[in-house]
Amino acid sequence: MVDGNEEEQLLRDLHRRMVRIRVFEEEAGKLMEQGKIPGALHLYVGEEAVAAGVIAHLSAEDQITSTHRGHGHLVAKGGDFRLMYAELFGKAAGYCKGKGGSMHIADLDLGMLGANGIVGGGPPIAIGAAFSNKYRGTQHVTCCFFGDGASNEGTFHEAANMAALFKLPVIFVCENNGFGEFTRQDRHQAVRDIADRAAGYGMPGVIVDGMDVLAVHEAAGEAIARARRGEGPTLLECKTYRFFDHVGVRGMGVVYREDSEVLEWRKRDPITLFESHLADAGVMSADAAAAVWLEVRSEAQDAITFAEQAPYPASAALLEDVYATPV
Amino acid sequence: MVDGNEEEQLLRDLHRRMVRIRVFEEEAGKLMEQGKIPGALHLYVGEEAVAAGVIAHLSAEDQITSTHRGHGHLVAKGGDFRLMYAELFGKAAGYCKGKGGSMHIADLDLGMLGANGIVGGGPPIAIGAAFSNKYRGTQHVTCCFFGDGASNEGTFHEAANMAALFKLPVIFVCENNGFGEFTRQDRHQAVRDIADRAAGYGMPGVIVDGMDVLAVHEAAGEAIARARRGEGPTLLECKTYRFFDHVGVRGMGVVYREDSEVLEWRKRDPITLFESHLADAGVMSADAAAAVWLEVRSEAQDAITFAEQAPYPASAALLEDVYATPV
Amino acid sequence: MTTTAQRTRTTSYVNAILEAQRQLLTADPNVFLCGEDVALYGGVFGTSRGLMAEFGPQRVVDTPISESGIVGMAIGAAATGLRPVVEIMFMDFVGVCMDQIVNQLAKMRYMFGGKATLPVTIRTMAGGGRNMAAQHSQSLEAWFCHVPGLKVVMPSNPYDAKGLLVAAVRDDDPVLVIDNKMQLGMQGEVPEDLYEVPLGKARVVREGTNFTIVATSRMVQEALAAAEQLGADGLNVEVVDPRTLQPLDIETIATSVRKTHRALVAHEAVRFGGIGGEIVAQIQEEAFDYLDAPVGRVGAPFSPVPFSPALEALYVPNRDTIVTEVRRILGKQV
Amino acid sequence: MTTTAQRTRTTSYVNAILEAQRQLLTADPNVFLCGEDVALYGGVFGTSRGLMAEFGPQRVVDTPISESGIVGMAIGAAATGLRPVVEIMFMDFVGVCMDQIVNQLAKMRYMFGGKATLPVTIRTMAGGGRNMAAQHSQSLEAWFCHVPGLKVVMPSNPYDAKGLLVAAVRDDDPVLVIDNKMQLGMQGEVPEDLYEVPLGKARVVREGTNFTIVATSRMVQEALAAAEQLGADGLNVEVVDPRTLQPLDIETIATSVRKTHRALVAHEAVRFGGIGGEIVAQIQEEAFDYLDAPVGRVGAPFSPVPFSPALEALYVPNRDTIVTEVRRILGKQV
Ligand SMILES: Cc1ncc(C[n+]2csc(CCOP(=O)(O)OP(=O)(O)O)c2C)c(N)n1
Ligand SMILES: Cc1ncc(C[n+]2csc(CCOP(=O)(O)OP(=O)(O)O)c2C)c(N)n1
Ligand SMILES: [Mg+2]
Ligand SMILES: [Mg+2]
Repeated sequence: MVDGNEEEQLLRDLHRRMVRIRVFEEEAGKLMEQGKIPGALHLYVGEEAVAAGVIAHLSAEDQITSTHRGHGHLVAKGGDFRLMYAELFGKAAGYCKGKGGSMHIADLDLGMLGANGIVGGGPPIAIGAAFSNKYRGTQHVTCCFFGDGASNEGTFHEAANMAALFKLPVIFVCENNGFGEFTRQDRHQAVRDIADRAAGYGMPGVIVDGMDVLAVHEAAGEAIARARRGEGPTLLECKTYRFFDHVGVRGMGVVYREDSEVLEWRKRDPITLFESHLADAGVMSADAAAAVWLEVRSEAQDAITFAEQAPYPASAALLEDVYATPV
Repeated sequence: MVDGNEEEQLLRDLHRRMVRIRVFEEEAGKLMEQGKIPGALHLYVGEEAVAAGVIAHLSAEDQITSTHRGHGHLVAKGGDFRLMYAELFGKAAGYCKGKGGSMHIADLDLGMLGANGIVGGGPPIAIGAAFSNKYRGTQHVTCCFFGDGASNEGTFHEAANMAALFKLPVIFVCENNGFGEFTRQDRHQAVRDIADRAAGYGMPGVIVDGMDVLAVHEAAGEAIARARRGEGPTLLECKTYRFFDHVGVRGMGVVYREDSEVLEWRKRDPITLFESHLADAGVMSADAAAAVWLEVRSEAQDAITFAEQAPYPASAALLEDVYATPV
Repeated sequence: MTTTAQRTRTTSYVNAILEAQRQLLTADPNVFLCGEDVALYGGVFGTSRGLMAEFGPQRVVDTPISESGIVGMAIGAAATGLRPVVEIMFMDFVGVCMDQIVNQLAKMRYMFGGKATLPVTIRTMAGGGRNMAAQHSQSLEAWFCHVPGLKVVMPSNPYDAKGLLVAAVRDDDPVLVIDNKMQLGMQGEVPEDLYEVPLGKARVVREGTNFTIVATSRMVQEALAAAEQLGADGLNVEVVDPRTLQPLDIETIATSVRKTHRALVAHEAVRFGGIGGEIVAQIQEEAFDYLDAPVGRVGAPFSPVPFSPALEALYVPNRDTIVTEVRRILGKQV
Repeated sequence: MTTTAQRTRTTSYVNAILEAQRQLLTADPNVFLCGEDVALYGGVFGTSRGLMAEFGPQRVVDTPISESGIVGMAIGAAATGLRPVVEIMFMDFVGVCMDQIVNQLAKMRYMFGGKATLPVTIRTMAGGGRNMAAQHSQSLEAWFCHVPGLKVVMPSNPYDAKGLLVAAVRDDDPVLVIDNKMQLGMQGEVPEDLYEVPLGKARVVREGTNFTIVATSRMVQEALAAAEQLGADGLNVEVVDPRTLQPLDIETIATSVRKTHRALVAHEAVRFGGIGGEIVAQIQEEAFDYLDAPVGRVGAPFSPVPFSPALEALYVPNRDTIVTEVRRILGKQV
């Protein structure tokens, strides 16, 4: 149990994590539209409550695996904006020396085992980290983020079964945003609740409102505590929505969802929702919240400037880091 | 509804299918032990009720996909002993001209789309045949046999989801014999009933006693009728047991199950059980049953003689059948 | 055979694919398309735009993100009489369905003694140049050329893109058609009607007398540009495009080298273990006595594809890489 | 480095692997083994027999039949400090876990800018000869040699089997160790202690003067037998075993060819697209001026592996195939 002060601190922390994600992503979207960020950019805007609510429970020694939509996870895990933007720009100062970019952004020191360009690539890796936590006799857990679309890849199935069998300390966090790319959930699976799959592996399946950061935080807390107690994995399905397009900010001209649907969901913007809760609870006034935004925006601006000015990798970098011990 | 005569005919048919499998397999096991059949031989003895009960519902235009343990399925589908033994011997007269052997035995004319050396290789192919049945506007169904071990491969998951989504006329028949190779089910998955996985895809999951051919026949009948009506797939789990070792007849010296367990299961030998039922019901006396065995044994002997005397493929066969239209 | 089509006009590579698919759907009721976002969205590269509206969702099928399921579905459908055209969005994703392609699709006919016919076409998109990093930029054709039972096609222009795709779909064997994402906007003359560019026939794209460049896919354009540049060195370069790598038309290649005496193979895939090694081995086998210099190879260096534009520009081979390698070979001449 | 071990004795290839694994488990608490039936049963080839009893089920782990899950588990474990040794029972099964090996394991270090270290060893069993047919007999090493980030090892005898496996497990990079199922019973001198055979160093197995055979894995024995036979033709054959194909010790190979002037590469994999093409391309690159004849290749013909003993005997290359190819090359000599 947390006392009043700690509780307040937690609420501020959740808020800040979400704002940092939102600001990071909106700026990244702009930079992409300005042609400054190359490659493919999958933005997390709208889904902030999931990453923030889950990751607030973790230390740097707890790991996460991520997806192609990975910035949000890394920001929530404490990612450094400078190193993140530098990576998105392909600069040598980036998290991956510019070699990974958006789809492979990672910080192993923070326990962020990497965004992943392969849908369903993460779950097998997550159970490995969890296996290792258990093998080494620690209490650490691994949170595996994946989408509704990814829940149809065979790798999810294999990892879920192994996790339950070995009672591994892993939480499968399904970010069900209702779409795999441009295909609505009811056109990629016959079930409405992905949590229904949990029973088939022998683990609990929990559904939570993914726009409500406190609900996510609470449900994740239970699953994580269970994992730390050695009782095995949980499948936590967070119902959420992405406000931007699958790639980038605005769609590419093919209509696969109505604007009205986006607007409807935007009414439940996880940050707005949470800020009114914070104001009602007297934890954070509108002004105080605005100050957080301001501060984070300036953090972002500073980082973007840093990233823009940073040099590209030298040619020699091309063939470095392929092997730890080149022969 | 079947009238009394048809009912009797069905019972005789189920019995004959099981006896044909048993005899085929026992003889194959002997031939392997005599060094006459090369390669790996996975025998179906003990599981006859599953193949017989399911396949009795099918015509040659309904397809099945099979596993590494595929002879039983082909026999049940009407496989010709001569062509089967010839294939196991690697002779040119075999079903696959000797190129496939036990692990790839197939008869496309009978709708048997092949044994498969890859665990979990079959389910994706099965949904393709089912897709085709539906696409072509037929009422045909596809039965996909797979093991408890295979239920942990990602391919099963992908196929099950797609089948439910597309409402494909396919029945996933899980032959749960309690082991994947030498690993007991409780050491490869945390669930006891694989049928529990069905709900996660949005299809019915049914459990049936896989040693009771009538129970299998009835449950399969419902699932198949459902599929023919266009209502989609079913996961049918048959609890069964293999009497022989994973490969061949007798174990390779490493103990992974007690003899007493095998003996316990042998008390529920599906053919013995069914023969007492038939005798009790006055459908088939012990003598009449013995006559069936005799007849089938002679069919097998004839086929083995044929296969032994048949020539090996000519060298030219090596490079034939790689392509339909070689360039 | 190649049908000589009457009316042609200039169009893009992506339109050539779209048109081929539309015409194939029209011509044969057993042809259907499936893949991720190929139907409602029309394919993330636009290669099936509008086809679901035209042919219905039964023939142009959106699938879940389940590549093994998708390829398997094509196999089962083909084994029972249909002619599936599958899209695997990026070639890099073949890793999640390799077994279905290599152990099932490619081998089924042989394993079953010739009794299965599997007219499956798998279309996929390879190559770098768009800063898509290590898992969205690979060229993995060499893996498939090593697998008996598959045919492997790599078009280098809109005309071939359409004609080879038509030939692939009509072919009764499994064919992998590998497009390059940097070619999608490329313009070229394309006949309006259905026509085939036959599998297994290389094309001499540019005639020359004293150097042969064998180039695949997008490297054909780079080789042509390099050839122009090398004119200044007194070289008259012949450029040969194999068009299909499996089967490989070694005769056309060897004939060229016997004439020019010097050769180089250029592809975008990693050089080590790429199909270039096979082609070089066959060239020196077929034209040993004619060679005045070792046969060179241009391919990507030995690292994953880097994200950074600064590094990717160094990574993906181009006209300059080719020119440099040609000059290096000439320096080695006997 | 190679540690010179004191006591040796004759033992089998399978025992060499078993012993290496036991000693590695003893020496390093971060080493664990996992795979299908590796623990209770001790591995279907017996390569981990008794190890679960000795080290406990946490360090010798039976897994479900979920190869992508298994390889992924090794990746996650390695990225967080462990040193996994994975068994993929038959090499043919890599198809179901190719993405985890190629897109995750091999590329992670590079994609993450050098920050991930992935000391994963994958052991697997290749090759024909046991009538296991098309899905249990393949040699697919060429696929992996083409993937930057992986190392690829193919031992040809019990001494190397142990020493290379030890080096692979101690190496901080992902290594694929490919054994050949026909070699499991092979006897040879094996030191009792832990020792390493360094990765990336070829071995001249037999010295000779006027022909070089580069042979991998089981083809080394066949090449040695062929060399004896070819003595009658007045040939004094040198046999080189690369031992690791990635990295490839081309220097040792080229040095041999510069001495002998004629060469052939022999492997069990399908010839077309096999690693032989790469080696030939590098030989003609490094030793062009020394070659008196085209470099030959021996590999399997272009079909899936047939089941029938009558056909498999024709399919898998052997000493006779090698002798025939050597003679063919000599016929082509300039
Ligand atoms: C194996 C694989 N298949 C397909 C893709 C292409 N792709 C990238 S993201 C995506 C949709 C993923 O959907 P979901 O898992 O729901 O995540 P979301 O994008 O909604 O966050 C697809 C199909 C891929 N990257 N990897
Ligand atoms: C992809 C793959 N992994 C592993 C194997 C080795 N293998 C052959 S049969 C078998 C056990 C299969 O168990 P199950 O599915 O229960 O079928 P059963 O043998 O019990 O009939 C295994 C692991 C294989 N053939 N293919
Ligand atoms: Mg989604
Ligand atoms: Mg089983």
